[in-house]
Amino acid sequence: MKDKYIVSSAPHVHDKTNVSMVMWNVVLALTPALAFAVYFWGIRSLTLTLLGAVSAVVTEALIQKMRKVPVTVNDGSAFLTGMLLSYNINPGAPWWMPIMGSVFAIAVGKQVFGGLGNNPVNPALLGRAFLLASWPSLMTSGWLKPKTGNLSGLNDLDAIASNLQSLSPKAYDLVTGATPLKVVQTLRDSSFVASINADAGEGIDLANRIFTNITEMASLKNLFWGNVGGCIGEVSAFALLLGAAYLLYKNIIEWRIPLFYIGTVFVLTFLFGPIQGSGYSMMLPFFHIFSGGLMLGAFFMATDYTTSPLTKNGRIIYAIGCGVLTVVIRLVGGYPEGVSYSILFMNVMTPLIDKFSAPKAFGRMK
Amino acid sequence: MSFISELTKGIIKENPIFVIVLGMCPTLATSTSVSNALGMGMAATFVLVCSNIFISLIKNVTPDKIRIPVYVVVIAAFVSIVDMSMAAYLPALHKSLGLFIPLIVVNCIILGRAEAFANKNNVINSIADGIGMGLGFTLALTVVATIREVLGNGTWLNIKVMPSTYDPMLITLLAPGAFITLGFLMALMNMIKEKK
Amino acid sequence: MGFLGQLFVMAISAILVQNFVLSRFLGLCPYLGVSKKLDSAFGMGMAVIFVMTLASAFCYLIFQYLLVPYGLEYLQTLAFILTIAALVQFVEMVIQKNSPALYKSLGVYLPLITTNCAVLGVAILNITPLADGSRYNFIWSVLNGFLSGVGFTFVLLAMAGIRERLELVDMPKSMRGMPSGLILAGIMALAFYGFMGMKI
Amino acid sequence: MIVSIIIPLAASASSTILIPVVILGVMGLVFGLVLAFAAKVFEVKLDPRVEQIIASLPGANCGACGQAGCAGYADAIVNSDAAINLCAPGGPASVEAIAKIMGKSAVASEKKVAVIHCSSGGTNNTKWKYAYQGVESCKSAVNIADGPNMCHWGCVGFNDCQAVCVFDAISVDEHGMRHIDKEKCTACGACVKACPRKLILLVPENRNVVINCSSKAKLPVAKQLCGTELPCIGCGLCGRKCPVQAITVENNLARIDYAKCIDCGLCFTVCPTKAITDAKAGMRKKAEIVAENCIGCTICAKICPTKAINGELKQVHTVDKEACIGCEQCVAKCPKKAIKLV
Amino acid sequence: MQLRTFPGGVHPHDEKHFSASAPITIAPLPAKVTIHLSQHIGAPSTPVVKVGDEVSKGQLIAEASGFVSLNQHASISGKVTAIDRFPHPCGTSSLAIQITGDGKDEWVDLVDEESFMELPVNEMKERIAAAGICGMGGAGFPTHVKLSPPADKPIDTVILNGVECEPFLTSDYRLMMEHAEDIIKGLKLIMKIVNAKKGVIGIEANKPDAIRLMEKLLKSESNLEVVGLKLRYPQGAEKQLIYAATKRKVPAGGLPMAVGVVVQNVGTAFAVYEAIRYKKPLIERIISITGEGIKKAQNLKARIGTSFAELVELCGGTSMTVGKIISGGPMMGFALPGLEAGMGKGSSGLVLLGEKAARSMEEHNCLRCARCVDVCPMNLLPSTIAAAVKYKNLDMAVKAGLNDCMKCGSCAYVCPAQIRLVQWIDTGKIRYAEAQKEGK
Repeated sequence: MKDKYIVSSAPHVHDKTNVSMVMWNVVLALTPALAFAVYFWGIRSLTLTLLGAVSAVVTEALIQKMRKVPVTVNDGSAFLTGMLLSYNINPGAPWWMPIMGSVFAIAVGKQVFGGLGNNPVNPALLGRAFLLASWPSLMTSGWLKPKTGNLSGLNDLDAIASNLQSLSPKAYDLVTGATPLKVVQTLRDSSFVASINADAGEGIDLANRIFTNITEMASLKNLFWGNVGGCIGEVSAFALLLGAAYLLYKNIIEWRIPLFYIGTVFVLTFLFGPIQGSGYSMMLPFFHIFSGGLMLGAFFMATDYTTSPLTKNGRIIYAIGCGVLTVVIRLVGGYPEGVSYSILFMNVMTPLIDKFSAPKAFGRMK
Repeated sequence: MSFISELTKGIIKENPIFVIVLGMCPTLATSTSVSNALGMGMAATFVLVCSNIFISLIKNVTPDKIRIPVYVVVIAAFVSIVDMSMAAYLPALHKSLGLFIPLIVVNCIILGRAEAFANKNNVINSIADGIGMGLGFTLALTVVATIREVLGNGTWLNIKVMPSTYDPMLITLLAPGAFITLGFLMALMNMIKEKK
Repeated sequence: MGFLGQLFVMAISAILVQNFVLSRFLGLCPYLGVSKKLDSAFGMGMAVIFVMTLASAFCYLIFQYLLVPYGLEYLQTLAFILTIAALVQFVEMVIQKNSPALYKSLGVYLPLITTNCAVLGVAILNITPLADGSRYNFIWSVLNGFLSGVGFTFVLLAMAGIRERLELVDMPKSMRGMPSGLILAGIMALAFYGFMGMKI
Repeated sequence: MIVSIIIPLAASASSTILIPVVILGVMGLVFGLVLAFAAKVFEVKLDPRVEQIIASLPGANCGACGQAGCAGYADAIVNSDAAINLCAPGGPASVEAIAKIMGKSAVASEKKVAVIHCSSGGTNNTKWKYAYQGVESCKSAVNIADGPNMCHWGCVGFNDCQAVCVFDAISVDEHGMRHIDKEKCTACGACVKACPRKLILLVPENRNVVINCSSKAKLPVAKQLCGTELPCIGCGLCGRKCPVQAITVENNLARIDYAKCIDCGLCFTVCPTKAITDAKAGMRKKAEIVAENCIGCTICAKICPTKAINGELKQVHTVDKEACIGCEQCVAKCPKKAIKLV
Repeated sequence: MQLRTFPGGVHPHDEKHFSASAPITIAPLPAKVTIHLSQHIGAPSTPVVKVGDEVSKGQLIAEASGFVSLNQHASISGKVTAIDRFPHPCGTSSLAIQITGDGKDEWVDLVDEESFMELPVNEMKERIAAAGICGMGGAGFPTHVKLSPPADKPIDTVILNGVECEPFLTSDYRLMMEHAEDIIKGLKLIMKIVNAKKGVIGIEANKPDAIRLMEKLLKSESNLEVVGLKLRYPQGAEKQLIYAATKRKVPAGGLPMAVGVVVQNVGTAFAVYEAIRYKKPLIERIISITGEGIKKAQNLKARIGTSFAELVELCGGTSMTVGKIISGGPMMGFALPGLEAGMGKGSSGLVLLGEKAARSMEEHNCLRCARCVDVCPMNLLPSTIAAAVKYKNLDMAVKAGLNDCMKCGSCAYVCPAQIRLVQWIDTGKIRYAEAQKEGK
């Protein structure tokens, strides 16, 4: 058919973006976070990330071979999934964690439904939820200390700690051995406050001191740069914002979801974030948006094309939903961090949101 | 059809869970351990056989209009018997199966067999059908439970089978694990069917 | 905590934390069977809410005023299933006669509910002693039935939404239908785990 | 009210067995009465077929069919064309029963099968007009510049027909040609509708002669367009030769009226472009009269399309072997079974 | 100047540089023309000549077969040599009248009415209908029909479409640059016919000299205005142009007259002017022969029915291996199987793409990235429609907007998975029409 002209349906010109370009650009945008992770925790974080990414690719290739469909691992989506999954893992986790997570994410989260574009929920988040449900203790303990700081990101930890060790060993363990969100969650727990000291007033007072300390400017700086304990890819808000800026510039992600997500968290934590005895503080919402996986979730996971709503209004509803759930889980839930579960939950709701936010055709009255 | 073929069809060919896809609730809820699965399977088998016998006996005297309510009452009676005797003799099992013993009443398998088989066949064949279906149910339940118990607890019928370094995958004991395990087993059945 | 507070807790628990389908494994047959289309899922869900509320009320009354006085608690299963079956059939006939439109959107799902273990389940759960040994009273039983039905409908709708979307993709052949439905249920159960351990 | 009846009863008979029996009995009675009363008051007439199907379904109301219970499924079968094989608990038995109920309304007719009326459409027997890039579906392809193949009456080869066939009756071979399995075909007509070029027609089963072309092009053009160069050019030879006038030519295209066709294959022998195929070509036997059985009724002579049978009334007939075309019309008509094929 | 626009849309490379600076060149007489009986929306015309008849230039050779139909005229003088199926400029083949020229190029009759502005409206309409003018932007709706709105739909604004948002094409641009005054006269005539108070010429910002020229000419006219529009495709689509220029929303399924607007292409306005003043039938038009595959891109004034092959030769032939020939613009035009077809009244351009540019990539799974939703100027869900059509769920496709789609191609242009959304939607429309027919 060499001598024949090509005939196809209009349009005959095409934008240059394609799937693999999108995926690899997201991978590129995620690398600054990895660089920070390597700086804080050493080469181990790189190894875990690569283990996750490579096993995701291998799993996808194997399943596609088995299903006798074209192997499409070049498009980068499996690599991205594996990478995002590893980003959600504690850098001190055993080496098989990212592998198990990636295999589950790709096999159950994606290939069961026929591969790219068909998955009902974000596979990386599903992988993380799977790991958390399967090995809860391994996933939530054994955090690595950043090279230049401490786990909770408290600015003057030494000053507070020396005081605490004698006062309440439980509180001491907390500020030296937990991630910032865990600290805040524990401080919100009245039973913990009561246990600090028989004298409840003193407990509240102490809790308040730690609370204000962890949400003050100097500690926030640690959070912003990532100088705290946490999962591989989520700690450095700065690095993630850098990548997000690139994606926004490249028009790969849209501003609605991150803005409304982070905005909702900001407003709600300002209103409901303070603990008993602490007043409203402009610092507290910043603490919440820089800590945990919010930046990673809002820019890189909630914006996942496949699992977010199609319409602009739908995306706003979706993002607000994510924000509300994140705050609910952080403030009253059983987990210190709610980003991944809230996005997962809203992923499940996406088809319904799509259904009820279907756009009105231009010029159509209702 | 002969007694034997009525007996065996429920085990593989018309397996109530994998092929006919009925009775999902107890399958998922009671397959956390093999012992639970066996207990549930036996209880359901008992009810199935008894109700099959009874219904095939009374099929000619039941008016068509009220046959379903009658069947439900018959089944409920047998379920109550199982419930009470289990509470008396196997209190531990009764406790862990909990709500799902009385819920055998609404297990689609039992009513379905009553309608589809016992209502149209004689007592002997109905017994065979009941035993076969019951065994098929028990078998399928045990398969699911085996996977879940081994992966989620490292044991089989409370005997340790996995090496001590094995970190049990807790999720298989939880609700999501139950759904996903059964989902994959069904997909496997589909694949085998397709190959044929 | 006031009435509204308690109600809120019960709602959150019934819908999100202790969802009938995803964490109690009740009502799976209709959940997997009638979730292929959003419209029918909606009809089914409404019917379930309706019947679960009514069944909670009737079964509670039967239990409290008929079985308990004579010490016949052991007859609960029999009495409840009889009540539910009769109730559903009665409601179905009434709707079919009086409102064909409602029957088309809701009534046709009613017979399916007789054998829905969620209905019998909620009736039994309502009369089962709670952790502190007390039992729900009539009002709370009815509310529990209603909210559990809402929880069922909620996940049924979400499930139907996803499955309607999956109608428009190439799923592996062996995964179509029940297997993907079950795995989806698993994924949803996992997504609902975020609400575990919630302290309100 | 119930209570007021039971209390005295319970008081009089303190037996532990009696109370539960009475309570359940009364419950059953009350419910039964209410329902019986309701059934009368709220009675709604249903399509009798719906009721029949409900009766033949297991009544488990499991929902496995995707419908709202057994009644919903029965309604869907009758009123919205639901497939009849969705009831898992009922199994094959209920499928059969439903098929019977639904079949009552269908008119019994001769079994037909789908036949593709084009000899082209494969990977190496189609002439292409351009290099098509786009959706691989015939329906989509034919809308772009009259379709990618030269002959715009012919098969495009994207197998829309295969995709719609739920009975797996259409298979595609290594050359990209479609074959219809007559055993599996149920003449549901889905492929007929799916083919945008209207190449598929339903033909009575066991017919061997088919005009394997749908081109309406004139003579020189038709051959240039056709990938196999076996087009019907509408010359009309077949129509003139047909002993029963079953072939008509319209718009340069011959079509067989299968109601008249006797499957003799004569048209096949005269077609200059080999556009007519005959699966039985060369395999037809000739008629021969068994003299001892022949009573000379002349029925066969009258029916013979080629006048190959001669014979006076009440005399043994003879067959002119040269003229006999093996159409077997006489065999079927002979009252004495005096004609056999050799 | 403030630029206006509409919601949605894409921004393809405009690629006008090939032919934008080439002045309109009059193409030499073709030896043969094929004039199609169906160059417009509506019933095909009925031939009034026979094979063998001698015809003069401008002579009526096929007449309108109803109200929504069109007259066709001989574009050269010569002899009718065939009435048969010939390749159509949209890629299919259909009935056409072939005329072999005698080289004389004799007009049948032509007038020059100085006071053409004062003619009665009915006379004007008749002249337009007689001249066989249809929309020259591509869709080809008969102009006399468009200019006869029912009495209950008063028209207050006439919009001239000088947007030319399709990449590559420059024929309207050149026409505006070289015949601006005549176009304005045409606009005034149209306004008179529909009794509109206001006239607007919409031009996209990538033609600043055209905007300036028009502004200069319209300075003294208080009721005429030039609207500069942001560069965005499909600005030239009627409903989008109306929204951009007047902020009025044409109801779905409705016509521009529902909001008191009539839209005409600048080429149509020019043809209207010539038809009313000179009684000149539509027998020639400007066509851009452009694209990377052509040696010397040009804007030719050529006779209707001239074969594309001849036009390509006039432009020096091809410069590289051509992969795709597009009749019309690359966003909504038709790919042709060859150059045999003759140009029609709606042929605004012929674009030749090289082999590399012509090849399109394989379809992938839909990512649900919603780019198509974001760009859809009609506010639909293209990916959902396409998937619904693919999986034979016509109801869902209709709900997602199947029938509101105008096939502008913006969605398929941006789709990173290269899904042929327009073709799927097109297939859906055909299926829908079939289903409607069956239902009746």
